[in-house]
Amino acid sequence: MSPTDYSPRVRALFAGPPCAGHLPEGPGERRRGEAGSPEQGAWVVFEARVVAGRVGEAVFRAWGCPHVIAASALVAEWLGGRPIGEAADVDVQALAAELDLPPAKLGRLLIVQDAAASLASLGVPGR
Amino acid sequence: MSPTDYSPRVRALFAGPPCAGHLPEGPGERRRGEAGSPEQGAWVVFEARVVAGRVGEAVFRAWGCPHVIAASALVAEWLGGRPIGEAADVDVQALAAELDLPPAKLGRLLIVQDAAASLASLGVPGR
Amino acid sequence: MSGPASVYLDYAATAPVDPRVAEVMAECLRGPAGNPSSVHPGGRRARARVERARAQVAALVSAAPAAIVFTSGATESDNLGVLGAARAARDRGRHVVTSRTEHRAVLDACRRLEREGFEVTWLRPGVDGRVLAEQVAEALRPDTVLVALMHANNETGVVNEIPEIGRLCRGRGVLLHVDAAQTAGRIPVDVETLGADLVAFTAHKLGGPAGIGALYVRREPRPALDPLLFGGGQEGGLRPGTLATHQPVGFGLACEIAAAALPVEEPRVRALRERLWSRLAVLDRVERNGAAEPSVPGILNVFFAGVEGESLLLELEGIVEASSGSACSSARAEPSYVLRALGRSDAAAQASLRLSLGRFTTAEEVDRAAAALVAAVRRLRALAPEGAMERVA
Amino acid sequence: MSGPASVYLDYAATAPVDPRVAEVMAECLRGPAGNPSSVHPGGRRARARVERARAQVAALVSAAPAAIVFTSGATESDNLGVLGAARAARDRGRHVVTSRTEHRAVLDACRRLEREGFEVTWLRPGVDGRVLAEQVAEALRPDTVLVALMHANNETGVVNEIPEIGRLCRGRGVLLHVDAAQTAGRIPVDVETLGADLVAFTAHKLGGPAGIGALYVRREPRPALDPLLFGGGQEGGLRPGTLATHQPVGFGLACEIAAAALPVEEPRVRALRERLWSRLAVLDRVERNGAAEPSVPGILNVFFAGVEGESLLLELEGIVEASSGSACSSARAEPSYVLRALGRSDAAAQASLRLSLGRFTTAEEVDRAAAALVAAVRRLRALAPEGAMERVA
Ligand SMILES: Cc1ncc(COP(=O)(O)O)c(C=O)c1O
Ligand SMILES: Cc1ncc(COP(=O)(O)O)c(C=O)c1O
Repeated sequence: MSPTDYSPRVRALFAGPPCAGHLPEGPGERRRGEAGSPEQGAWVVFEARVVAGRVGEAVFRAWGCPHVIAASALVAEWLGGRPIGEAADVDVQALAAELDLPPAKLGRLLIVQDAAASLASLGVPGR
Repeated sequence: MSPTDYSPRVRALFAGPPCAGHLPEGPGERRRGEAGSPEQGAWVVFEARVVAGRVGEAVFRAWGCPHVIAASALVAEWLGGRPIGEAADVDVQALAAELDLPPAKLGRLLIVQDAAASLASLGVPGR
Repeated sequence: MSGPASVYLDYAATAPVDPRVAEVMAECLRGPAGNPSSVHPGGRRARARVERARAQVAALVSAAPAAIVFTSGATESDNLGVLGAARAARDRGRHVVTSRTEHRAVLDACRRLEREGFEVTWLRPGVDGRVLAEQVAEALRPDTVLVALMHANNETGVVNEIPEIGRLCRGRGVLLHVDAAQTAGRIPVDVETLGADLVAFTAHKLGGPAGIGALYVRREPRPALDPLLFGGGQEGGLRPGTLATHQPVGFGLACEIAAAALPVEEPRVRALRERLWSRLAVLDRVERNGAAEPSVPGILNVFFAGVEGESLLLELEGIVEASSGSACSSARAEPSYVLRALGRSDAAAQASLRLSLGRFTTAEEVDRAAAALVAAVRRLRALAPEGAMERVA
Repeated sequence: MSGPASVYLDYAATAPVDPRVAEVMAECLRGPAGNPSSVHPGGRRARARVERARAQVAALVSAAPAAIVFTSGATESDNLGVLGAARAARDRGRHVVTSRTEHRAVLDACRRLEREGFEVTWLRPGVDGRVLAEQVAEALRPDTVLVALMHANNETGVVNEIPEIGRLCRGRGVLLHVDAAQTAGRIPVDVETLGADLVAFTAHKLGGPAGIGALYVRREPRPALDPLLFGGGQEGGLRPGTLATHQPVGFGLACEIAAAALPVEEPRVRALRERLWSRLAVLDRVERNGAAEPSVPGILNVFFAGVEGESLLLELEGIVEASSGSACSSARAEPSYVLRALGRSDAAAQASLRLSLGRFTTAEEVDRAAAALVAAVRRLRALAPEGAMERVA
């Protein structure tokens, strides 16, 4: 395991990630986006409640390194209030910069991006 | 140079060797015995004054390691009062034992023995 | 940082230096200069201390002091044993037997031998992590010159059947190199009982300093070794270089202390390890990697289904210091090849922790570490997508 | 023992550890365990200290920290440089140039290369002990892959024309390995000025601990090196094994202290050496072995006609600690091959002493040592057969 030094931002998000867990019951359409797998080093699920084309609330569940968890939390938070279509527009570069991401981990961020994008385009109704 | 540990006997003889130096003037026949060379690792000269077939006084001069100096001193001392013929009878084994001689140095003791023996047989008048 | 100090559970990577060892080394360093090869009194004093240390090191493994060659650590000892013995024997045969779960020092030395024209048989242990004598028996060939196997594995702590393998090798005239880095000072190690010709170990796993190790080289019959380094002729020509007095002196004292403490420490540490395991076993889907016994007392390797290794380590930061995979190879991000050889998937290998206990580990620390581990695993599992416990397995 | 302490004049063999270095090392050893390769905080702390030390070591020779590989000492650095570079280049050519007056680590590594099919040209310095650039120029061939020469000789202190030789090598695309064990910390050493691709040095000659050294490996162009040891991938794959934190930390601080002290120490030690020489020159038939300049400040090698080396050393026991020949080879009874190469007879080489001064040497000590030496030589000459002064010459 590479001796990574995590940025304070990553540490804070990892220690207390916003929007973690399951979507509570509520009105609107439930959507679910998923990407990755343990074999790929990151596996991310987003769930969102969409009301009038906008994300009312989004949550994530992730298996992966601290950067994956931090990024998933940031994306879930960012989704809140946005038009659902914008879930496809996660800015990986900005995310990487915000998290001070080691370049070797960029692939994992793409998985987070994919999971969010699938919420927009291929989003299947949540359970 | 081999890190030799010298016995107390060798140390004492080396620090204050009896019979070192030149034969003072005096009565009787002066004899000189010599053996070895710097190339051989030991070079020893004995001088003795012989009165009535016996060694009146003997001295040594030696170039060599502490064992050579110690052995030469012992032999010069031992010679005093003996029939000159016995100068050929230096007991190398006894000497080696007395000095706790490392086996590798036995050859040097033979040079000391040779120098004494030449005093007996081939002894040339001292200067 | 507030709160209690973190619990050090990485004794298999490196053990804290015993305070008495640190003290004697400091005294050595403060003392007058002395090159053990010099003739003057400073040199002689240094040499006497080094020789005393050699006797202490030898005693730990029941060897003659003259059979101990000081090296810079087990990595060098393994290289000298494996490369040295095989290269010296290359005219007799070019086949070497080892296992896939050796430390990299042996593994990479054997790979090097392959590039030099040797053929290497790579034994694979069972899921219990043991390499058995019968596997070695099957692998031996008329041109086998060397068997290189570890006494205990540094990741799982599992002990191999070395005495049986030793008898087998001796019967066939094959040299046996044993990496005892994880066993020396932790369980009884006797070079005769092992039947080994070459035994590698290191100070920093048993309370001594890093940077000094030893290779036991049997005296009769004495295996021919092609040295790795050439120079001043020190260590019987096998290992030149000015010997650092403080390093062997620290190693020697550490060996003496470890030998004296062993009868008490071995059961104590073993009991603490089982206490740790029983407290972790309250979790669903945790498994030991490798057999529980026979093993060195202080290593517990646990697989936590459903978690990710790097996150687990960060979760434990400041609370528990442990290794994911072996510390020696943790500069790489690859999953442990040892756990892979035992049949674990990449993700499962990464979701495993080596928790290693030792001399200064207490029951209170074990309980604190266990509580932190249980909480960490529960939190990460809760964060993970449903099904993670089944998919990371 | 009564009387004042003996005068230590064996700095070229090993220098006393600076008390500040001993202190920081002791503190390291007392601190919490930490394997610099581990991820947890103990490991990270250890790594940070090691990297700071690397920068300190690099600064002493004006190198980039990334160009420094830690080894177990100059013996290993020399072996890694010489064997490593030549073996890696064996498909380009198999000719190596070195001198007869190298340290055994280089000498024996080159002999090993001969056994591996290399051809070695052994340059012989003049009576002044210097290897000149023109000798190297003559020796270079189209198949030359490596020149290995020392910066200063460990017995005579004489400095070779390395910068010129470096330019020559670079012009021909030949690698240059420089053994700077005797110069690092004693005279300015700048890897760029030397024009070297590989530079070996060691902590224990400059106030650090024994058992740790460094090999500078140029970054651009980076010479290919075939490693001697295989394992955990530490030190950029060139030198595996758990790095001992206390050792590089001590080395680093020693380098920093030596670099800061150099402008004052170099002229001070040089003046003390000349004071020693002037006090010995009252004797008949004493000669310096090798040129007085250019030289490292602290080495004076003196031939005393008419005396025998072992007796001279015993005579000085407890009064002066010095070496007859180099300490590194003093485990052998052979006369110094360096002095032999400079044209001295066996006996004359043995009747020579290397008196080496350093950091803690004082004028009072120099005077005391000189008085003892003069008395010892006079007594042994008086004990010797007449003509000894002429025959041992
Ligand atoms: C089994 C085993 N062999 C060899 C080594 C290497 O030892 P060292 O760090 O002393 O080079 C280690 C630990 O690092 C080990 O656990
Ligand atoms: C010129 C030279 N090279 C190499 C060495 C070997 O250094 P180490 O003792 O660190 O192996 C020494 C001293 O011993 C030396 O003087």
